[in-house]
Amino acid sequence: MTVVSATLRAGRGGRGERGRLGALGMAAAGVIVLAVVLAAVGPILTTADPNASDITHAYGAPAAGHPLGFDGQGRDLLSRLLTGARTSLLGPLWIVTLSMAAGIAVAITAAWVGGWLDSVVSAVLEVMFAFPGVLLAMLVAAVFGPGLNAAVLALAVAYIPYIARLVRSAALAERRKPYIQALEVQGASALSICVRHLVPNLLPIIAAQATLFFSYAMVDLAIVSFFGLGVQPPDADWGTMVGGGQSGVLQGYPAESLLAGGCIVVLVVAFNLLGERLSEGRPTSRPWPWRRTRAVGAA
Amino acid sequence: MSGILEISRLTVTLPTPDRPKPVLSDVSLSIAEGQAVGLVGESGSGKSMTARSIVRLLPPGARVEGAIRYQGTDVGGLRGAALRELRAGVPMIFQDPRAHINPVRTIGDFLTEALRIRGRVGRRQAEQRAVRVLGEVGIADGGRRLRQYPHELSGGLLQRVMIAATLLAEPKLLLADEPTTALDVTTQAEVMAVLDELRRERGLAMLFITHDLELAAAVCDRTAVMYAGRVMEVRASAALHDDPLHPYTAALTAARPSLERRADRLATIPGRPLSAFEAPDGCVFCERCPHVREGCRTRRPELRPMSDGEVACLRAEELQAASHG
Amino acid sequence: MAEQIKEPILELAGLRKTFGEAVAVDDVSLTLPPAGAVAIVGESGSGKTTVARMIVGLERPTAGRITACGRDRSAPPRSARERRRRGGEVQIVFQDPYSSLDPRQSPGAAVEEILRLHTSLSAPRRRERVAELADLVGLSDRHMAALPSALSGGQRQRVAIARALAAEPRILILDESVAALDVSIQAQVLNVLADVRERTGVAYLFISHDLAVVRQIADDIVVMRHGSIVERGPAARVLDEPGHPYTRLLRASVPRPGWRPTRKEQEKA
Amino acid sequence: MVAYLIRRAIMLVATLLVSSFVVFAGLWAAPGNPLATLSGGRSLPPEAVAVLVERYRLDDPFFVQYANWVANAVRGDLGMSITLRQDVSDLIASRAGTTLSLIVYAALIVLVVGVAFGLLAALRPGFFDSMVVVGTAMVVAVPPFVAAIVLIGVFAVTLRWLPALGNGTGFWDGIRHLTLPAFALAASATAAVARVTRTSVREQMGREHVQTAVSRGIPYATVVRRHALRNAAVPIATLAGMTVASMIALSAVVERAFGLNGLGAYLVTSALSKDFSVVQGIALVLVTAFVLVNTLVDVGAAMLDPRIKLGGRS
Repeated sequence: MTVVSATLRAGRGGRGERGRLGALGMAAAGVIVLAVVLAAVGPILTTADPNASDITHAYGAPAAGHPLGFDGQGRDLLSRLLTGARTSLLGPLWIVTLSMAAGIAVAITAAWVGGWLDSVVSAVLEVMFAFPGVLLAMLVAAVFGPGLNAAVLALAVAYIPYIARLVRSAALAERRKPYIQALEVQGASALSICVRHLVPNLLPIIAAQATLFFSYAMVDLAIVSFFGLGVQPPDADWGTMVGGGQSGVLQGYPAESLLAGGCIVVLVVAFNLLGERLSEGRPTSRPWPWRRTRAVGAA
Repeated sequence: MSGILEISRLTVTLPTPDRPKPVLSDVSLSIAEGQAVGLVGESGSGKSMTARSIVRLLPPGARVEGAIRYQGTDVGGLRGAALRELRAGVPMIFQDPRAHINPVRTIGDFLTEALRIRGRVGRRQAEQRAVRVLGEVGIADGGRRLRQYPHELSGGLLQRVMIAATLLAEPKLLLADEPTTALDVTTQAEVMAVLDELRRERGLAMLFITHDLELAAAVCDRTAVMYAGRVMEVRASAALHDDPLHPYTAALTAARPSLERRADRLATIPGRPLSAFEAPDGCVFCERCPHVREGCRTRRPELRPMSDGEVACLRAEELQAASHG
Repeated sequence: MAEQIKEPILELAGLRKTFGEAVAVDDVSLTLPPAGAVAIVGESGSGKTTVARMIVGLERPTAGRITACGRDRSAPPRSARERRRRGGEVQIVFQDPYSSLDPRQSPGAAVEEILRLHTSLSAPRRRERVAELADLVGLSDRHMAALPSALSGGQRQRVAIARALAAEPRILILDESVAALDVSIQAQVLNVLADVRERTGVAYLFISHDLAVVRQIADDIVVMRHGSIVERGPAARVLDEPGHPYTRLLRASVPRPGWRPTRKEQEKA
Repeated sequence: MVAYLIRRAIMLVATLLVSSFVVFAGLWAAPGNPLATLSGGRSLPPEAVAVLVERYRLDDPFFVQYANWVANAVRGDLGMSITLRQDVSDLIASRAGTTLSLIVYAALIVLVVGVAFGLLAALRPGFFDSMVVVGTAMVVAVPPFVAAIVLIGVFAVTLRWLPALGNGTGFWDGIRHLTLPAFALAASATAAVARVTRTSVREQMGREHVQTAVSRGIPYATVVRRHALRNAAVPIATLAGMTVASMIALSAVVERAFGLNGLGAYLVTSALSKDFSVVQGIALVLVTAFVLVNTLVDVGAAMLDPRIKLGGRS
């Protein structure tokens, strides 16, 4: 949740003309918050057990207590969607957090130290580009066996080069700017310059990329589950539900696949819109409360 | 005496999210046949916008009032082919040649494009003309240069290519928007010499935009000084430095450090240069003017003739008499 | 001035810098007396900025020695303490006002951060020092608390100067610091620099291509071309009776009343 | 230009070597010994074990095994499938055709439809432009497997226009069977290409050199064609190439959804059935194809940009 709330806070931080999200951005943020709340609270609300199958209700239409009806094995679709939401949001969150943390650290170090380290890092990244996320996830699943954790780790590793390349070029451009070089001449330590000045000025780009990569991660993770290599049955996950519901589609009962697929599409659109808005916004900055005699909050 | 270009009471307002922002107000200027007029001002003075208004290279949604007549016809009404005809005949030289020439096409393509595209000349003949004009602007072996790309030429050379491109259009009026600001001072002198000589040879009229008062005075017959989207003064260039009519012109020349001697402290102008939409009521310069009076804050002075030029200042005669007295 | 030491406060001896085979700086030597003002004049590609960047350690010299305040600084600093100490000797103000300040930090916080780095003043004393520095460069409390995006180019350069002075350097390098400013603003900043020099005794190394500005601020001039020094001497002498042909060309290329651009004859094809 | 090509070639070989090493190392990273992994946990009769040990030289040191494996791979021998007792290379060869034609079909859709919509949107501001912006914002978010389900539900089940399963027989029937899968694979990619085409053309239109062309009286359409499109070609080609490359991995999704007998689907089934040598073989082929396409895209883009071709600093 930290990434989601962080992106929201960064977005909301913009007042007036600074980093204003605009109607679309706020709507997208609203959808995301709603999904997060439902995922967190949902499973407690619904009484039905998402994994309790009852063949008599196979493909059953919506009934009392089951507003969305049943899937092929007579399981309540609403509760499966809600519990599925949890893995479909937590999974990408882990992927983005891990890949962003590694990507940013590598990128900032390479951009700051430069020289041989920068060329070594660039060469390693170039090689890592050879492995698309889904392919790496399949390879890992074949080696360590299917499972959500293996897929999350594989996708996180696969995203590192994309994030590192982008943050590195932004960091290189920022590093050449006079305000950073002046601090170097002042004798401030590399760490303090990076933490207090370089990274904060990269926040808009980082927030935007975190949001965009969240939607990529959601799709890739759903694909891995769709293959049956991610979340294992009977547990619910939007990817497996789209896959699982395919036989239903052929028999004219598309509910399970369409509902799960719909949830994915809506959230991906929301994250894409929010990501684009964040990358357009100017850096939201905080003035120094000089007039109020509180301790000087420059940090 | 209808000149080649007549701008009268030109007012341009740009649309912005919160409220429309005026950038030019009541600008009047005329350029006679074969005459070079300088347009000098600091940031936000509107000098570049004035030049761009002539060929309507304005940001989308800009509202234009007043009239601009080129060779007698009002450019405001021109559309489509007629507007393109105007632009072909009044080419523009820009400040940063490297940004203004397509980096992925050859120099030859840049030079001959207008000739070939506007259907008047074949490729072979266009290239021959291009090589000839390159020679005139001081670029030897034009044949090889035509096949080169912009990133292989220096800033100075690129600016000469830009000048060659404008001369190929055989224009009557040339617009130069700070053509040498991005160049070193020695390169600037060479490029200005080329532009000045070829302009006089061809009897071209020119509107020369710059922030450098002395440079404008050196290459232009008359010079107009702009501030906050208005024309403060128009004079024969020779008289501008020693006998300015408007307090702003005088303050500008005084603020500029001199090459001959060192002053203990420079005569500064308080505050900072304003744009038209930030300008106060009355005279736009009143907040920074050393000779401000009550009247200056309420009445906005119009550009009116005085000695051999025009000036927009209520106290111009009084100050002139005082300085000569 | 605390002590009247005679030997120069900054000395470059045989400074050289090459990028691959290109020689950017070739055997540059010069001295800057305490509270002095030396200008390095040259066009783009002359190597003047590279010299400045080597003095403050942003570029590593290929050869030659740099001594500031009596201490050698030819090689990059080893420890953070050494780096901080050098920050207290030489400071720099760059050209572009729009990226000389951290857009997310107010001028007050920027100057205060340097004071925390270089002095052991308490928080209230630091705030007083920030106010003193603001007055020194002609900025109000309102400017110091605003966001850099609300300040004009001239105001931002003054903040950059105040921030540099916060480290109480003996030498302030001004790398084309007024080149990007309008004439009226440039004059204000040049006056501020003159006041600062009088009141604090800081020495200036002024990097510029503008001869008129150089005359206004510098006592001595060094003219550089293609990486080496072609002429040096007192400002008045170098500008009024230039010895080297390049300096004469530079001088003759500056537009001034009565000046006319003339083409070099052999150039016309 | 030659220097640039040599550098790219070296980079390509290095990337292939390292990625093949990663694919091979997977064998060792698995829990238990390589033999167990290769056998997928099944208990094998002694002669099958002997064949495996001999084929993979399991007794040799690690790097010798890798060298042998790569040497065989280069010669086209990718080991043997445990479950089907056939050479992996034959299994791959028989399925590669399906995957290749699927990707080519989808790539055509992406390049033709995506670029066309992007250009029209960039050059026709107003209603059409906003339609494309909204439309692509939706479609770009529809991943291939969701698109597959929707297309099957609508065109195969309800309208019965196109088949939903299998490869079909013969050329034209094959095309009919590939249509829905190709559109499912191409949907989101087409939208992405359309969006980038639109933004990069718009961005070029704002550049100073386009302003120069306009200021010289050159007709708008010519300015767009000779300057905006020409310059936007590099970013568009780069992204279109990367999008097609990404479809190599995504083809598995569509093949599985439509029951096509392609490399991707077979990779998934082998991963599920722990037939490791097949997984290794297909992974190597797909990674190699992915890297090759990306390199071709980079070189192609460099061709379009003279600053790189003549070795000038770009």
